[in-house]
Amino acid sequence: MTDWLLIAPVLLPVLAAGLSQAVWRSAAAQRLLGTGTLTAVLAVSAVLLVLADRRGPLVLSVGGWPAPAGISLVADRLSTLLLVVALAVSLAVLVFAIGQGTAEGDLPRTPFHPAYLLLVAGVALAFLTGDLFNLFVAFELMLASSYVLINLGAGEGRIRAGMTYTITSLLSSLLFLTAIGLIYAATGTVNLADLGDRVPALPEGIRSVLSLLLLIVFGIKAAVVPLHFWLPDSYPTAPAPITAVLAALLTKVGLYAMVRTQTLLFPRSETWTPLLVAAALTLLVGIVGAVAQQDVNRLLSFVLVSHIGFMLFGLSLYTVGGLTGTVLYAVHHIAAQAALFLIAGLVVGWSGTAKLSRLARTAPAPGLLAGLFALAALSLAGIPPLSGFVAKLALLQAGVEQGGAAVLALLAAALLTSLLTLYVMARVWRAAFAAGGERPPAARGRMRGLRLMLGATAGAVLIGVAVAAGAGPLARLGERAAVDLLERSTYQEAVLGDPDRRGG
Amino acid sequence: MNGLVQTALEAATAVLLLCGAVFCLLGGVGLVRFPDTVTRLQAAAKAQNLGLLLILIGAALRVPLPYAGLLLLIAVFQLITVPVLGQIVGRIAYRTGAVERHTLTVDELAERLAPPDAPDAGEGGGGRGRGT
Amino acid sequence: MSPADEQAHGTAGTPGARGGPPRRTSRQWPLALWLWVLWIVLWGSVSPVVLVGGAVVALLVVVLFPLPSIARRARLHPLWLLMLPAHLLVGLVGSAVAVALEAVRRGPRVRAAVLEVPLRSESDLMIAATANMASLTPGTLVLEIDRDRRRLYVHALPARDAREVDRRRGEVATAERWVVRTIGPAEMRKDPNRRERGYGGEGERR
Amino acid sequence: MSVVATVALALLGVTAVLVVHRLVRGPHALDRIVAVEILVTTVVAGAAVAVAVWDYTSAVLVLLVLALLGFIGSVTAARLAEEREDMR
Amino acid sequence: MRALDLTTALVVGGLFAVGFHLLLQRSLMRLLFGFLVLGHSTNLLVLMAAGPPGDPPITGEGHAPETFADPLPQAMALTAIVITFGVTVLLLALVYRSWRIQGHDEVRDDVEDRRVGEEVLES
Amino acid sequence: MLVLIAAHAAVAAVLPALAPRAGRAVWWVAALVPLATLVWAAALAPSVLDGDTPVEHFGWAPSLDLEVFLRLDALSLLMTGVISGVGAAVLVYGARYTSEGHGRESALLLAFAGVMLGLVTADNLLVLYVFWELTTVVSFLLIAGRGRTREHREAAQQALVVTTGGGLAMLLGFVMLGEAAGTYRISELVADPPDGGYVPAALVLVLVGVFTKSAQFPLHGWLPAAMVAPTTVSAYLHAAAMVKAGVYLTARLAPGFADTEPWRPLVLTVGLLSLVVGAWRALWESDLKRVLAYGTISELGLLIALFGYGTRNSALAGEVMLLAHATFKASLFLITGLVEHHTGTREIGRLSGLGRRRPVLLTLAALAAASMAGLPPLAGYLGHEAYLDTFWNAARHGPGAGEEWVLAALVAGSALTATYAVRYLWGAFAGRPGTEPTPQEDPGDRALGMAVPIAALVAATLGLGMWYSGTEALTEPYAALLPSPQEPYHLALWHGLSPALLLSAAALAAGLLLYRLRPALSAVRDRSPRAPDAQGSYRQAVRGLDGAAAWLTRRTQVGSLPVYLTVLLATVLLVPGAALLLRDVPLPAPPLWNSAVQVPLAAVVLITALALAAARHRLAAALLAGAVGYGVAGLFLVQGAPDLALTQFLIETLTLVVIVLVLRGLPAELGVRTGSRRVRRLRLAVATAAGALVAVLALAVSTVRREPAVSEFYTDHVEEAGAHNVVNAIIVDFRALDTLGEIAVLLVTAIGVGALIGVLGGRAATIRARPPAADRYEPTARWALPHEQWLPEARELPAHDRSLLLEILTRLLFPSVLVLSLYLLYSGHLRPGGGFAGGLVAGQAFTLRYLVGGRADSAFAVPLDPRLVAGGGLALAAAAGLAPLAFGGEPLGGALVSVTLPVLGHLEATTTLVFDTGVYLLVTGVCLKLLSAVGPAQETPEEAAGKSGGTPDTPATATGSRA
Ligand code: NA
Ligand code: NA
Repeated sequence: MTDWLLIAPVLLPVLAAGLSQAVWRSAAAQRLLGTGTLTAVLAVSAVLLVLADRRGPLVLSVGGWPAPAGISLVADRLSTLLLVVALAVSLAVLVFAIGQGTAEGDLPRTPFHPAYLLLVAGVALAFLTGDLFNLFVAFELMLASSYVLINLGAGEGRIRAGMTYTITSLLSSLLFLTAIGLIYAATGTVNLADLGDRVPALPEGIRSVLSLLLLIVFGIKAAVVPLHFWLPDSYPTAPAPITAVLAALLTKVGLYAMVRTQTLLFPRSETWTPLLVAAALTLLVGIVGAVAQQDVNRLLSFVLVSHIGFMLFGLSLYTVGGLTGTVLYAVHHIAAQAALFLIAGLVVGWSGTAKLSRLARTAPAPGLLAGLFALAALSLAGIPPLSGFVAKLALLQAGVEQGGAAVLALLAAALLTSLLTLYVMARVWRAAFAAGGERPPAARGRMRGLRLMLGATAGAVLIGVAVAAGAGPLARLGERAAVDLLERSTYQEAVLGDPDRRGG
Repeated sequence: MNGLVQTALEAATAVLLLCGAVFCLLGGVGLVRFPDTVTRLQAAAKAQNLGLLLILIGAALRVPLPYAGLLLLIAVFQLITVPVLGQIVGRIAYRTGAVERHTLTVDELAERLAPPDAPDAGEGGGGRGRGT
Repeated sequence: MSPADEQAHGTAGTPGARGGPPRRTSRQWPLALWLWVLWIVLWGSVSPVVLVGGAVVALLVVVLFPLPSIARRARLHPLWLLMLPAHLLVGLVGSAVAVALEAVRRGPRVRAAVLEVPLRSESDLMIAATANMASLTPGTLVLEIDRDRRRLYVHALPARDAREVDRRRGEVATAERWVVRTIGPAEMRKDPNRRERGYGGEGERR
Repeated sequence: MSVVATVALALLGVTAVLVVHRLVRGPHALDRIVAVEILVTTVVAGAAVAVAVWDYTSAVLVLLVLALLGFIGSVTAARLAEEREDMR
Repeated sequence: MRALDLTTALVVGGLFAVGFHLLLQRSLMRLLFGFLVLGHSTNLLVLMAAGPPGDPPITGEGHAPETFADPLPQAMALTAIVITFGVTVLLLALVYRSWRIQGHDEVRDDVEDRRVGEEVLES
Repeated sequence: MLVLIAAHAAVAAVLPALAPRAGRAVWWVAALVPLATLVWAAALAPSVLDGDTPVEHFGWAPSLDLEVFLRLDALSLLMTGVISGVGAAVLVYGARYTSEGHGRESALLLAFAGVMLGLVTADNLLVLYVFWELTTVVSFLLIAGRGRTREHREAAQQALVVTTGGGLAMLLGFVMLGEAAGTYRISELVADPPDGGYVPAALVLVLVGVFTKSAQFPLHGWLPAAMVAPTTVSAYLHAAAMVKAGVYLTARLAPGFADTEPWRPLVLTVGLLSLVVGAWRALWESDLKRVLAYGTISELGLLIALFGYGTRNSALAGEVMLLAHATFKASLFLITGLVEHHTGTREIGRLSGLGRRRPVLLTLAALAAASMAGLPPLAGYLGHEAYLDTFWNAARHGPGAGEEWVLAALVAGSALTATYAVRYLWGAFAGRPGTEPTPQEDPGDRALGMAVPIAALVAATLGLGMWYSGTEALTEPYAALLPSPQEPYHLALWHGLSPALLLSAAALAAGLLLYRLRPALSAVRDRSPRAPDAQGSYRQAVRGLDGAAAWLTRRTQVGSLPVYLTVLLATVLLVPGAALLLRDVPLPAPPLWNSAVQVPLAAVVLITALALAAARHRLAAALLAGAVGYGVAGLFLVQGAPDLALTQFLIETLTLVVIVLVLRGLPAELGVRTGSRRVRRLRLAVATAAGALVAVLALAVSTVRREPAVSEFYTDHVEEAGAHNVVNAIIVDFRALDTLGEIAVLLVTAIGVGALIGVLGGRAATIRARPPAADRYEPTARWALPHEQWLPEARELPAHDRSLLLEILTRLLFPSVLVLSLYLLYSGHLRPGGGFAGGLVAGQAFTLRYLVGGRADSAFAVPLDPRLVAGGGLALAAAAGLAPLAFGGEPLGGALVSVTLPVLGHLEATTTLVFDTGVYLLVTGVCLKLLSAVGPAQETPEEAAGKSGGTPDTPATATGSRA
């Protein structure tokens, strides 16, 4: 039995975080603990992905207590796929951070590594847990770590931004807990598979209220319009690696939770219009916001918001095709968005400003960086043959297959968003990599660990390239994951066992 | 015999509980009615403390022995912690002017603290002058 | 029963590593004993596991969290200690009733006084115990302790006239008497007017 | 016994409301500190009644902890009121 | 059969309202208190919506398991209390840092947001 | 084909690396690849023209229909010839023309050739789209060059955005077509075209892509703007290759869809409009390249109309025109480059007398221009004849779908084409009376190297015309795929005195006449209403977009947290709230209370909470918040949750302590409430409504449960877990993973507090020395100093903070509290308590020490850093979770260990105690960490002095220090 492997992605980072905190005096030991743990966990997750795809969902009853009373960790195709990509990106970001000296130097030495490890543990737990309350704990772990990371060494401007982030997240956490309280009161269980049996039996009104409440809760974390305002005001201010990891992972965890709960607890048979509307709003408001920005990081943040709309779109269709698209898009987006924030960090480090107008007056950033940016930006804009195109194509096909005026209108919005993404990316490209003057003297100092940072960035970009290159197997995997999501019984049987034995 | 003891204990408990509650209530009344912080502290904290003590003893009479021990332990801790807080709060209250001076019939501390040239600031704190 | 009986004897020593005197854990057995008793009371059981575990826990706490030694050791007088609760309860009830009546009848127009009460006691512990006792009773509350000159400044209630003021002063004196009876040194217990013997070159300070 | 408990708890309930009155009104920070302290004592008293009448023995430990540690918050707050004139 | 009582509903709703209202203020300290209150309200909700009062879920103290209060919401609320505490303290530290660095402890508006569209791109 | 495409990519990839050493030679290397392609195409030509269609396949993402099918049919062969032929010529030309950046430029051009090769051989709509967009990207890079000038950057961006936009529309169209047909194979689609449904819409979308790519009116603006690119690029992309992609796609789809509405009217309208308007605009440009660019727009319009019309004859004409255009337009661009190379300018007004001095160049230019104007015996002539004949017959015998108008437009277009051809030739080479001959630079041998490829292209345009049978052999197989309503037309230089010849001649004559009348016409042009300027409208659109974006974003992203939170709550209120109202949730009448004790507690909680909401004073608010918490703890107790109440009490006390400690460094007032009265009311309303919503929901859900809760399991199995306390068993055993996460949260928040406060305050900060109260009663400040040292650290505190009673009390309580905390830890599985409660109690023991001594960690026998305690605690808990794996157990599982010892008898313990001990340590460590962080959290005197101006609420403090 290999089920125990499931605990590793959660427990190892927690253990390492504890040790990392205990050995706070040694930066080298902290770095080793961080990279070593993430590498090991990444390897374990890859194994889990292969196993989950071959054998169906792996389930670990933590502590040996059977579901629904005990907490189950469930590794199915969706969760392991996202886990692998998330871990790969977080490893790259960690290397970047070490290179940048975020891990030590200008920031206080102790906090970064343990907080980062706990963030990863939270993300891993969020993907793997099969229990609603445990999901809350995972979110809290992830968020608490992110509060610490986003506020590390915060000065004048960032403290305000950190506050916006922290308080909005806190409110969403409280709403989440409220929802859990209501759900437990109504059903008497918090095990997701068990809830999959019990929630559909609830009166329709209560069911829709609970569904919408969870949607809002996760919508805040995923930055769905109109719950997104906090994101562009907060993420851009943090140091690049922190922004990158938060932007890439946290919104995706929110989205994952949305997909997981909506498909498992609130099965539907037709396109869900409220979500469709939210998707359209998110796409357009986000990208229009990006067009209005003058700051590279804020621009990227709005793009991030906008592209959440693509993933919502797939979910709102409630078809295999749509969910396949969502899965592919999430995988692609984790890599692309992280890479872009890292590149932005390097560009800002190179030229000493994040303002487009000022960037345009400073010397073009180096060609290697331009190439990396091109790959990531074009991928995000969905230009073939990069990963974004593959994901977008899956969504387009699902949308066209579904048909209907509303869906087609949304498709148009999605394509417009793609175009405007390209437009804003070209604008960044113009300012950062084409236009130029002198490098400002202030920024001319040697950038420490530049090689590590570039390597890490290239790694993040390559993850995206790998997604495109492996689009064939990945798309099939995504499709299988989508089938599992809609089937529900695969997941439920893996957790709870034979349906005959668990009764109505 | 055993039943009689039982009944007596029950009765004692009942009386103690009720008395305790009444003292608590009276403390509450004092807390609302008294004019300044220290008098309120005097009234409320002490009456409350007593009330709690009575209730604890009352409870101790009814519960199994290990718990009775714990209840008495609580009473002991209550007895040694409450006065300390009272003294700290009282000291600060006096220092921060939370004592209504005009309600005092005597204030020997003020006399002691008065500047040396003041008429009734006796050396060695022996002054007995009356305040207003 | 009261933890007040656990003071170790020893002498004030040279400053230790953190500016305090050396921690002689070997002299802290009364504390360890108290902690052991506390453990047993908490568990409410005298099974071997509890007894052994309690000893381990008590020793552990004493060794891991050492406290400086105290020069003077309290002498406990069990008989008076046993009588103390009864006295306390009676005194408490009486004065509590008085204060409560004051609260109900006069409320905002209550008259109080701040009194100076000289003490016979000399040691920290005795003064503290007296202040504690005095503050326990409704009607008197210690505001300031002039440690050097051994005086308590007591807020007294009700104190409408000289008679009541004297009664309150008497209450504090009674409190001290009870403290002396329970934990005081022999010479004080015998002579109600005798002051506690000074020691350690600590004179009066202003 | 149940009647006794009801009466006692009712009295304590009234006490709690009176205490809250002082807590809300102040005016001195120390008044509020005292009120919080007494509120805790009232809750403890109520719980002790429940221990006595309904064998709520599990609450005893709660009471013990409160009796030992309840004053820490009040002491800290009082210190602040002493330090900071504007905090009173 | 196990309906929530009106008193508790009132407390829960009232605490939520107070918490939300405090959360909508600019003063960071009010926000913090709002968060504290909301923490209480959610914990109460988790605990109380799950079922009526019962005996403490501890065996061997003479209470029948049938009379036990539901232990799971208790455990969940316990976890939530501790988490809320941690986050509250963190928030408090943020408030403090905000005060120390900025000289005020309010959430001011984002300056960048107001600058949107002011500057024309000229690359 | 795959190999060839890969070869393009591979060689392109190594060129930049080769360039620093090889210099110009990289262009020759690059040219070899398209030459090889040309040879390959020539070798395959006989069989392909016979109807053979080699297909290659490469799976990419088959489940998304992303399968690379490459197929070489006659049309593809034709296009391959054009791409590789012109490509080779341009690359050879580039070797001499380009002065720097050989690696980048040659690589991009070669890559472009490869992409085009893929585009014309792709037999899958999606793969075609992939190549389509790749041409956009490569052309962006080529146009932008190194982006030195703003003009370059803007032109590149415009080309990118416009053509990508069209491409995206096309992609949607492709997907619609593909989904409608069930296949994305182009050959299958064309053979068995779907109809109905979304097909017309799909075709429109596809054509939008076509029109943008081929710069058709009114989406043409990007092409003239792109003329900032080097001539090599213009010649290849904007004459021969990329813009032909749209034409190619029209030709590719016409056999299947020409008859589907609205294909034909759309294609004809747009194509012919572009033909005429483009040619007309070419008349007025003064830059030679821009003349050619508008000419290209015009010619492409013609090609699209011809292919789009979709008959055998029109397609044949289209093919011939395509070949002709590729050769003459590429040569003209290259000639322009040479002109510029010679003179340094492309402005017609500044060029004079070049023809006399460069007769060879003049000859080549004249031949190319003649082909463009449709003079025999050049390729252009063949094409002109073919289309004029086709539409003459169509207008006379055709279905009457407006072919007359088509014919008229074609003739007008021909005339205008002749005019701008003359204008180009005269403008570039003629001497201007009264104008000095333009000075020439570098007459050297570089010019010869550039002339050779031009000559080759001109020879091609001549050869295609002269050897018309060969041209027909090349073009006939594709044309044959289309219906032929009229007699099949055959290419020839002489058909007799046909109507087409007359029309052709008339058009030519008209063209020459127009050129003569040009000065007069310019007056007409100036007075006539201006056609919408594509470039201007693009800029306007961009400005409008930016403006609208800024407007919208300023109004939504207002930067105010209260606004954001209000929106958030309003969403909660409206969305689930609406569902609650609409779905008619049953609300049974609730009892007033479940236990009467709840009522006073509820009153306490509610009143204090409301007072808290109204509080203006920080300390008051902190105390009120504490009271709310204690009240809530009371409610927990009533509910039957002593564990919860215990923890709540402890946490509440700790929270109060921490808040109060931090408050020392904060102003006393909470600050004024902001916002207008209306805003405040709105906030109040939203908050109240949200609170009410939650209450109603709680009431509603509490009656709907039908199945027993899972918690029965815990009660049934609590003994198995070696516990009596079910809650504790859940915490450390049944759901230990929750607990692990939760203590990790606690650790990370403590880390954060340390980082947020510690960095500012630091351990070196001093405690505020002389508080106002001590100032006022100075003599009493030292009164309460004990004579003995009750605690090791007490003397470090300022005298006025010391208290005899508190020190003695702390000495008495501290060890006892620690014992209590250990008791709670180890009895937790039996009674209320556990690691948390124990840790919190221990933490408060240290708080007590902190209050008395100003330090918490001095209680330890050995110096112990809180970080070590907390981190070690977490590591211990995690390790305890992993440990069972070593013994074949489940992670985070508990095992009942029982031993029988001589004195102690039978002992039972669960391994979860280790886990709980980790929790205990962590919580203790976190408390220590918090104390060490917030304890000294106050301003040092220097800081206070430095800030005093900005913080009037902070009382002035005097210096004081701790020993
Ligand atoms: Na730049
Ligand atoms: Na417990």
